[in-house]
Amino acid sequence: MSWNKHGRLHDIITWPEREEVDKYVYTPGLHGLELAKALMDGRILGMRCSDGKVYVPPKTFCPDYGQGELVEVKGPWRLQYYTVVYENLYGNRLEKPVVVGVIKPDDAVNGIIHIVNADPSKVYVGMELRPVFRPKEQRRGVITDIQYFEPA
Amino acid sequence: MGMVTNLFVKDRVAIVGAGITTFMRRALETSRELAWEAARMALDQAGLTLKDVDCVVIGSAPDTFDGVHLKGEYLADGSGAIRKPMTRVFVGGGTGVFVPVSAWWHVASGLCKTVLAVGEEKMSPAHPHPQYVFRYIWDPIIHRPLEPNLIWIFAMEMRRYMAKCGAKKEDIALVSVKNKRNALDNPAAQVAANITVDDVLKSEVLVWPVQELDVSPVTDGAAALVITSENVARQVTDSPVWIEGVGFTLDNQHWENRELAFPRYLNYAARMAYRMAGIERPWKEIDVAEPYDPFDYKELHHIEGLMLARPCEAWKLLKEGYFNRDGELPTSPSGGLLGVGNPIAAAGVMKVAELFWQLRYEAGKRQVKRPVHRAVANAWGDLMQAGTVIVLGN
Amino acid sequence: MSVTKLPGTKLSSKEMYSLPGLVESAPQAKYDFSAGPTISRFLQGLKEGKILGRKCPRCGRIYVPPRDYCEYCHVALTDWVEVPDTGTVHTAVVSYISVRRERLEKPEVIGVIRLDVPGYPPNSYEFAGLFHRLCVPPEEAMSDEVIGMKVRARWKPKEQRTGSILDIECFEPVR
Amino acid sequence: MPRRVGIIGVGWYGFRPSTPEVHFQGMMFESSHRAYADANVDPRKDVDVFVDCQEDLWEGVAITDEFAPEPIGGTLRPTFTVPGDGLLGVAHAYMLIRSGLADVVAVEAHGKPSEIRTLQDVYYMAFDPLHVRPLPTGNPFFLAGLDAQAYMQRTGASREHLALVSVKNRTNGLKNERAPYSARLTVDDVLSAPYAVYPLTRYDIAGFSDASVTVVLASEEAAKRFTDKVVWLDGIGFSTETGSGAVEWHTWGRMLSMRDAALMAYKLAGLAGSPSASFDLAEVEDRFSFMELLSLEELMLAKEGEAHRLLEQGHFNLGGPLPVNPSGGSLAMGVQLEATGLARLLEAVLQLRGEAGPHQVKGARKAVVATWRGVPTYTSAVAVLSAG
Repeated sequence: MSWNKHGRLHDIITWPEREEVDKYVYTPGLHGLELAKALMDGRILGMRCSDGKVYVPPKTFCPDYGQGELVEVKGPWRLQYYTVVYENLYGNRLEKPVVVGVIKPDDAVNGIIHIVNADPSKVYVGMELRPVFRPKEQRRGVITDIQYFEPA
Repeated sequence: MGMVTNLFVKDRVAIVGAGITTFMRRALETSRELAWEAARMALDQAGLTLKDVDCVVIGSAPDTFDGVHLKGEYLADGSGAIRKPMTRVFVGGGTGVFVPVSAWWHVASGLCKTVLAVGEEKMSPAHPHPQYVFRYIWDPIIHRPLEPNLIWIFAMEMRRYMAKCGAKKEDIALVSVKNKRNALDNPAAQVAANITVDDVLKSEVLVWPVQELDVSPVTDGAAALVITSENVARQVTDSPVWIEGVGFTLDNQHWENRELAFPRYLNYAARMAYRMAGIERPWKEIDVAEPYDPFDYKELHHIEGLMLARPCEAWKLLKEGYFNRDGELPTSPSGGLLGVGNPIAAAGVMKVAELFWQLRYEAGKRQVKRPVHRAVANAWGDLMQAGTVIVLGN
Repeated sequence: MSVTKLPGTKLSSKEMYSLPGLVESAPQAKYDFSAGPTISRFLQGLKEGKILGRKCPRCGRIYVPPRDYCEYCHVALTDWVEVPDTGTVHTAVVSYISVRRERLEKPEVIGVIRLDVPGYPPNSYEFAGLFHRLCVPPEEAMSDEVIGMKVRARWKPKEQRTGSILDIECFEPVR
Repeated sequence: MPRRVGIIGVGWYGFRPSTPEVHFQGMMFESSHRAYADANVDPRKDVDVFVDCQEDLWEGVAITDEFAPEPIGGTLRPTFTVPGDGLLGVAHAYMLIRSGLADVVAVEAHGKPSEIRTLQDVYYMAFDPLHVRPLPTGNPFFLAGLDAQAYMQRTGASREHLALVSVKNRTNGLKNERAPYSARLTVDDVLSAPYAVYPLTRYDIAGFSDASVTVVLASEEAAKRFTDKVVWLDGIGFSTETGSGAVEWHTWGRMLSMRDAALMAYKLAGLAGSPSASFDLAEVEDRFSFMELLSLEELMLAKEGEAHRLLEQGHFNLGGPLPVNPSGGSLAMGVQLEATGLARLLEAVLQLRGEAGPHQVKGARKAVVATWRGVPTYTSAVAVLSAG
């Protein structure tokens, strides 16, 4: 190397490899397990922290490091911030643009991240939204049990 | 080496609290929750809250166990890095002991007064088996085509140790017997047991000479320490445990070009730590040790690297009971990785936590018989490369 | 540690897989590594049935596997050297499990081969060598005789070589 | 008095969209070799500790620390890895030297994104596996889109302002040999491009490039032994706002980690009064155009909500009162993964030595460098430097 480099690409081998396993299995965690049960039931939970503030989704412990107390959040939900994804990281256009929002229920201090099923040209900050759950038999207690949020 | 001793350190660095989760094969908790549980316990023990913490150091081994890229960032909030300076340090399996080592300079530099030092590993997410992750520790071009299993490299080292030192499998199995027995008194333990040498020799042969009971298990868990300046330590406790020496060394990646019977990477790191601590005869001056024991022969290997026994002689002393909890120089009184479990980075932190409790005479049934003043722990990592050492005193 | 009940919630395998809210995913992590000039040439050498090493102009060490630079002198390596495909067994083990931790039907013997490369005294801490399979029966691999045994590379037939470490099938005893 | 810490050598290799001629370790050797030559040190004798900055899944290797020592001269020496941006490695070097444990520390960081075939998937692997990763969001940079929208909403900065950042930086880059993405552009070029991730077009988003950068640091006494070309590291700060598993706790449209890091660095540097008057140049985060404006506000180099006004007035141009990203920033040089912070530090060091060439800021004596680790992290680092 250094002064005796070889630049001819013919001499350089490219070696395909990977760093993959067959799959990862992620457990839902302490609050996550309760959230999972609620989602299957069509409800969304948050956590109340020692200062009385409610955060969504519940994450077992609070930003003040104390344990959070589970509470149900009911909304109404509003679009707090949003973006529209038109292409992927490689610069390929998506078939259909995706609206992604930070969606905050009035009874919490922050919002969750989720998909907004709406025409990109019609979304605006403050827009009232409602969660649309998948049919009960398709729910598995995961975040995608909420199929998306749509204009209320 | 041009290394200077810590001329500028006027304020000593202390450990004032430790916390640990249960070590288990599968945890319900997410990785960040495990970190939170251990760190909360460490803060509670120290009588401190997160508000008192200035900086956070996180240790965790490959991201491909937990299945999260940029794992330090993922563990940040659980480890207390919520609007705080945080870095993650990484020397493979050596990480656990390296976390308090680097916390030392966070404090000794004067940048941070109170540091939360957290080790976490959740190995259970990786499928088909966490061992498969280790395929990716090998050189992608000249090693991976051989489809190596992790245990190969350990077996090769163990074989070398046996060949060079004349140790037999039954001599080495005694480490596993001792550590799993010690672990019976550890509430965190995953695989504590009263077993015999025969049980080890009859367990499933994985990669000869390594059998199932020669190896520590796959584990989920976390452990944490609270590390402070002398001033803070004096305010929160009457019995701080001082960090008296730190050492670390990384050998070359080409382990296939080196003798494996003696760990020179550890020996260099140990000399660095002992020099800083002013220790000239570690075999006399160290009262209790937690040598890194992911495999039983590794404890012997590391006892020798730490100069607690002469090269090739640790196995002989072991047979005499020298390293038992009531022996001359107790090693792995916690039960070690072989007995407590091996959530990689958390396991190293656990070893330091154990010495913290030993030096405060708080280890309960695990307390070693002899009086303790100074202790040493080490961890090892990478491709037989990384040595990390910490010397503690009370 | 006065606490006897520690945090942490254990799950059995069955409990874990039946948890509501369990998320499974298999992210893709694929790479195209440049082998760089040195390993590229080493692989080309294997295809030609040669083991190539590289020499440090400062300390004279011959490195196998070759590298771009000397890790002890921190200078670029210069000359290429073809080294013998013979050596002695440094360490040997018998694997009964696969990389995926499945039981192997036929155990595999693997080891480190200390190659007959000049410049390294016998029993030196450092040496030139390769990590590879050994074509030695498992019982023999477990005996004391295997350590120090003379071995030679068994090459794949020329037309089957691809420029890979697997162009050497294994190292076999020189009898 | 705490020990003073100086930068005594810098070296780099790459800064190209792809570098097939080198193995990643070859690239590390190249940059460290140059840095040691620049610092006039022998790594095998003079360097006490080696710090390497890299991340497993950027490298395609589990425990990539294994590959750290050989190429940078750290074999059988105190060497370790900080999985994080190079500036976080520099923070460790600063602490190692201030603690007295080391006199001379080398920090290497590298990124070879061209070798990551599934870069988008690898990015997504850093996302919270429970609450964010499973959503069909299409591009991991959507998180930056959310922050950009929130920032613009809060400050009134418009798309034109973002475009102006991109134009300024890509133009600055034309004079920089490390800037493959530099170009002569107009605001109209940017505005007429389709959105990639609203409100950002492709012009607002930095590309990737391969590079390794090495920096050699030393205590004041040790520095004198090797060179008189010292740039002082007056202060360093780093901070994390929240974890990637709790992105919902992030304050959208702000980068509080950068504010916290700046406060720490300024305090160590003993900066009093208005920081904006203290610097002759700033090399700040701009992997998304809006991040430059936000960074300037978090660094307190512009009042909250006013960075875009100053930008309009040419305040941050080369030749303006506070040149920002004279290198062209990431928009011109690309994002080198964990080497991004060191790429910017390198530029600042060369500027303060008067060796920046055609894009030299005349008479530069003091500089600030700020970097963020990128999506989906909320970790930043800030360094304050002064000429020797």
